[in-house]
Amino acid sequence: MSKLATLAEAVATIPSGAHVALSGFAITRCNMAFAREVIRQGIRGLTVSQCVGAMDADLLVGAGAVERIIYGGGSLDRFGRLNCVNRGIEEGTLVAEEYSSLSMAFRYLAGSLGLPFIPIRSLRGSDILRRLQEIAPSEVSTVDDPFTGENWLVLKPLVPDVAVVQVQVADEEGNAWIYGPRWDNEEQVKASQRAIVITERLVPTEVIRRDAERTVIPGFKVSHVVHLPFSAHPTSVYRIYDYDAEHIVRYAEATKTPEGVRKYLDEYVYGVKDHWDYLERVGGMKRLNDLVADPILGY
Amino acid sequence: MSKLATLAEAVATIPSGAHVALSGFAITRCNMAFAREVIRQGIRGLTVSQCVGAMDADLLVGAGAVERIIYGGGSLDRFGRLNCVNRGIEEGTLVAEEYSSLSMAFRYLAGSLGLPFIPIRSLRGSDILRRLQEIAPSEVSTVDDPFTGENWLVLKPLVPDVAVVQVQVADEEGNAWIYGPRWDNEEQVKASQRAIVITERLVPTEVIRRDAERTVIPGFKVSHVVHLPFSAHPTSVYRIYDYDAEHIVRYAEATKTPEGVRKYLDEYVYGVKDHWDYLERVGGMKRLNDLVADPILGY
Amino acid sequence: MTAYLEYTPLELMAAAGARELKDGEVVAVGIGLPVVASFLAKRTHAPNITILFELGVVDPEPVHTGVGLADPRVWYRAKVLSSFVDMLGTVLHRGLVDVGFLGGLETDMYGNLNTTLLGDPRGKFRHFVGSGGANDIASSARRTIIIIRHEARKLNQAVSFITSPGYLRGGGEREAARLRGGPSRLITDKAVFGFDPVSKRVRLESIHPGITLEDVLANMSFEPIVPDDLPVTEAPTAEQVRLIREEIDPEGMYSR
Amino acid sequence: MTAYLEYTPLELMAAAGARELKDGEVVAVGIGLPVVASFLAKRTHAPNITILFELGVVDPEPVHTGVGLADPRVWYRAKVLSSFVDMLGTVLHRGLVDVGFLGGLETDMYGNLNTTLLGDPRGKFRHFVGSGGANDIASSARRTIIIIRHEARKLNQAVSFITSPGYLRGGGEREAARLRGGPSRLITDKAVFGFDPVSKRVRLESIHPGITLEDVLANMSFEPIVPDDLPVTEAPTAEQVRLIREEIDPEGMYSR
Repeated sequence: MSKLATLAEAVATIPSGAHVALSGFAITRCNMAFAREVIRQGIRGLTVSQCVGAMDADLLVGAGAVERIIYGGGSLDRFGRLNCVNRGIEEGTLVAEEYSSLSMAFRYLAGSLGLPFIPIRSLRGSDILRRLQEIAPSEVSTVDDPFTGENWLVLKPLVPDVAVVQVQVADEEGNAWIYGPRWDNEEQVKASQRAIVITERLVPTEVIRRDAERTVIPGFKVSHVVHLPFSAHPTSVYRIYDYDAEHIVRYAEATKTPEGVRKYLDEYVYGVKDHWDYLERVGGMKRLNDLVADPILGY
Repeated sequence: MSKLATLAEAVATIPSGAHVALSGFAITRCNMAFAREVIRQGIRGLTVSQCVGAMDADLLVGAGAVERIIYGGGSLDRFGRLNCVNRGIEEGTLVAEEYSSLSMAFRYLAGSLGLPFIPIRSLRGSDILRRLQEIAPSEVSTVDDPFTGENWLVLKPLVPDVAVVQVQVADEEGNAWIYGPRWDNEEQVKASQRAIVITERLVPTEVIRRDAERTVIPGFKVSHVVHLPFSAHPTSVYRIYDYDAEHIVRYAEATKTPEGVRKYLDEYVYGVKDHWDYLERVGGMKRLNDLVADPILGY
Repeated sequence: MTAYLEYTPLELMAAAGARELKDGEVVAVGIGLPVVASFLAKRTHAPNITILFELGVVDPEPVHTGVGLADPRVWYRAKVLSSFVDMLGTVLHRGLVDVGFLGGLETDMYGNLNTTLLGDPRGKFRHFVGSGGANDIASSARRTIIIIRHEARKLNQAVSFITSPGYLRGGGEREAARLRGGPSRLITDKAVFGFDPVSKRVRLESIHPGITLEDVLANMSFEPIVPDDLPVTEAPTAEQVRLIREEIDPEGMYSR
Repeated sequence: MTAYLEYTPLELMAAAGARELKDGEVVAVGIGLPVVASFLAKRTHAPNITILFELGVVDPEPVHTGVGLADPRVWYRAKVLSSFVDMLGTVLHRGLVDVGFLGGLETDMYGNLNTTLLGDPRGKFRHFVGSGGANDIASSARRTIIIIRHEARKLNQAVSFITSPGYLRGGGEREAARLRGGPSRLITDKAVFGFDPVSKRVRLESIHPGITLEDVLANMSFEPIVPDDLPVTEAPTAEQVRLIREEIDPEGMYSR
C-alpha cells in the first residue's frame, strides 16, 4: 500500500505537544526540511528526542517549537555548539532531560522490545543521574538483581509518538535502508508508535526484495513516506551528498544570538514557500551539485 | 590478523564440558562438519544451546557428546523430529532446559548487552516455566517493575563459552556476513566469550570494507576462522547450496533407533577421515553440484 | 480454467482461517496450513496484511513450497530478512502482532495448547517439537487462531503439558497471568469454535457443510458450549480453491 | 624525505597516548587527538587494535580528516557499520572495551570529567556538549585515558558537574558505585599523570621535555602526588611525527 505523501501532508499529522524522535546526529542525516516545515506550520510544544543532539533539534528549538528535549548531549561537531539548545537550557526556556548516548539508546531499545524497564551501568555516580532524579524522577529507578542481589539502575522505556527518519533508500510502503552507521535510528523507529520516512531515493518494492537483509525499517511501522531530495541539507547524507560547510558555518554564527536566529529563520524558513524554494535560496542546482557524494568515498 | 585454522585445530580448542552455542535452525546453516569433527575428537559432556533445536545438536546428542541442551524446542521440519534429542529427554540421559524462541533469544540478547537480567512476558502460566523452575531454578526469577509495580518474569543472561556459527562470507579476521534471516546467530555470537566462524566463502577484508553494513559478526569476537565449503551439508546454506533431502531422510530414518544412530555414525562420522572424505561418501562432486543454489532463488 | 466446486477439508479450514484476517493486520504464522490461510487472505480480501515468520522473514512471495520455516523456499522475495529478536521482540513482544496462528498435538476447552510431550511428564512420555515461537505468540499476540484436526485425542479434557497458554483454567486466569490477547477461534476439519467471553470455554460457532452436530461432539473429549442456532460454515469459493491449488500450495503439501 | 626532529605539544600528547595502547586491545575513541593517538598506535606497535566510534563504526581507514564523528570522512573503509546499541551495548557495556579516550572542559584530582556545563548548575551557567558516549565509556571501559590541556581552569579543585565519573571522591568510592575500570592516565601538554592505587589521587608520572616541575604545578588548581624520581616523557620519534603529519592528520586539524 502506498504511503507516499508530501512533506506538508506528513508534517500536518503531528499535533502540537507530540513527542518526536529525530534521526539526526550532529550534522548528518538531520531532518532539516522536516524541521523547516514544522516551523512554517506553527507546530509548538514538541518533545524531541535523539541519542546525540543534532542540527534538526537545534533549529526546532531556535524557532520555539520545542518545550522539552530528551537527549544525550550534542554539538555541530567542529562547527560549534547547539547554540539554540544550550541557550534554552541556560535561560530555562527549554526543559532538558539529559542522558548519555547508551542510556538513550537503551531507553529506545526497551521501548522497541516492549520491555517494562532496562538495567544499565552508565550514569551511576554522575551528576547526570542526580539531575535526572530531580527533573525526571519518573524515568529512572533501581532494581535488585534477583540473581546476584546487586542493586542496578533501571531506565524506563522511551516510546515516542512518531519517529522521523531521514534515509537514503525507501519504497512507497516505507520499507527503508540506511547506508553507513545507523546510530539510534533503528531503535527509535521500532520504539515509536509510528514513523515518517523521508527518503532521498524512492525505489520499487522489487529492489527492497532483492536485498532484504538491508531493510532496517519495516513498512508496517511507517505511516508516511516523503520522497524529497536534499531534505537533510545543510547536513550530509552518506553516499548521496556531503554537508554544506559554508551554510553550517553561517548557521552556527547566526545562532549565537536570538536576533541572528530570527534573521536566519526569516531568510531560510519563513522566507521560502517550500523545500524547492529553499534549495534555490541556498544556491540552487549549481551549489547542490558541488555537494553530490563521490560514489566510492560516499561524501 | 589472520585467524585461519583447520576445522580440527578449531575444534581442538573446545574442552569437554564447554557450553557451545550452535548456529543451526532445523535443517539450515547447521554446524554439521563441526559436529562430526567434535565427535571424531571424542569431546564429551557439552552443553549446547540454540533458539530452535537443529540437526547439528541432534547429531551431537546422538553421539553422546552432549550432557545438557538449552533450547526452545525444535525439529527437522517436515523431515521429522529431533530423534536423538527427544530420545535423550524421554530416557533421561539428556538434561533439557526447554524455553521458547523468544525467551532463548532474550537470554542471548541480555548476554550480548551485558544486562544482569531481562524481563519477558512469555512463559507465564505455562508448564514450560513450571518445568524450568524445577530443573533450572537459578535461570528464572521475578522482579517488580519499579515504574508500575507489576511483577515480571526475568531471565538470566546466557553467556556461552563459544559460539560456532556457519556463515556464507567471512574474511580471515572473522568479520562475517550472513545472507537470509539470521535467527539468533548475531546475539549468540555477541553473548559468547568467543566465536568460531565456519565460512563457505573466504573474502579479502577489502570486500568487507566495501559493504560494511552487512558485517553482523565483528572480527574481534572471533578466535578461529575455518574456510570449509559444504560444511553445513546435508543442511542448506542460503544462496550457496540447498539441503540434501535424500540424506536428511536417511538420517531421520536411521536415528529412529540407537542402532540406526550407531550405523549412521560409523558410516558418515567415524568411517570418514575428514570433511573431504565425508563429501565423497555422500556423493562427491556430482551430488554436491545438484545442490548448488540458483543465484536468483538462493536455493 | 476449470471450476473448483469440490474442496478438501483442509482447504475449507484454510478458507475459514483466511476469513479471520482483516486487511492491514500483522500476522505471525508457522509453516503449514496457517501459511496457506494467510497467503489466501493476502490474495483476496486482505492485500495489506503483513506476514511474519519468527526466524526473521517478512512478506515473502514463495514460488515453491517449503518443508518448513528453515527452507529458503519460503523466504523468497521477502521484504525484510532479520532475526528472532526483530520479529518476536520488536514486533510481537512490542505488541504489534494482531493475529497469531497456532497448531498442536492437543488442546483443551480453554484453548491451552500442547506441542511438547504426550504422557506423564514425571513418568513415561514422548517428547515432540516443543514451543519454538508458539508460546511467545500465545503470550503476546492480540489474538490467536488455533487450527487443529478434529479428533477426540486432540480436543482433550486436559492437555498433558501447557506449552502455549490459552485461557488456562478459564474465567480471569489468563488476565491474572497478565498475558496479552488469547485464542479467538478454534478451527477444525468439522467445525469452527469461539470462546465464551466470560467463562472462556470453547463454544461452537458453525459446523462445516455435510457435518452433523453428532459428528462434532462424538469426536471431542470435552463438551463445548452449543448455542441454539448453528450456522453452516461458509464453504471456500471456487476462486479460493483455485488459488490454493494453482498458486499457494500447488504440490498440495499442506492442503490436501 | 624530511626528518621530523621538531614536534608540537599535541603531537607529543598523541604519541604519549599511542604508547598506552597494547596490541590487540579494543579502543573506544571520540574525535580529535584520541583518533590521532589510536591510528598512530595502529600504524606502529599495535597493528591489531580495534578502533570503535560510538555511533557504529569499526576500524575505518580515513583518507581525509573529518570535522567529527558525524563526518562520513571518518567512516571510510570501516569493517563494521552498525549502531549505538552495537558499539556501546554489545561491546562496551558487555565489557569488551579495553581502553576509552576521554577529554573535557575540566577534570579534578580524581579524574572526574565535566563536559556538560560551567558555572552553578542551580544558578548561572554555560551549557556545552554534554556526555554523548563519554559517561558510558567512563562507566564501562576497563580503563580510560584522559587527554586535556594543561591549564589551571581545566585541572580544577572540583568540577562544576560530573559528566563522566573518575574515582569520584577517591578511595573505594568508584568501586562502591560498581563502575568498571577507571582512569589510568591523564595526559596534558606538560606532563603525564597516573592515579595512586589506594587514594586514587592524580600522581605525576613524567614531565614533557623542556617543561619544569614548576610549570606543571603552577598551571593546575590541585596538588598532584609528586614522586621523588620524575622521568622525562619520551618524545615522539621522527617516524611518529612523519606519520601524524603525512598520513594521519595531514591538515593538522587535531595535532597542530
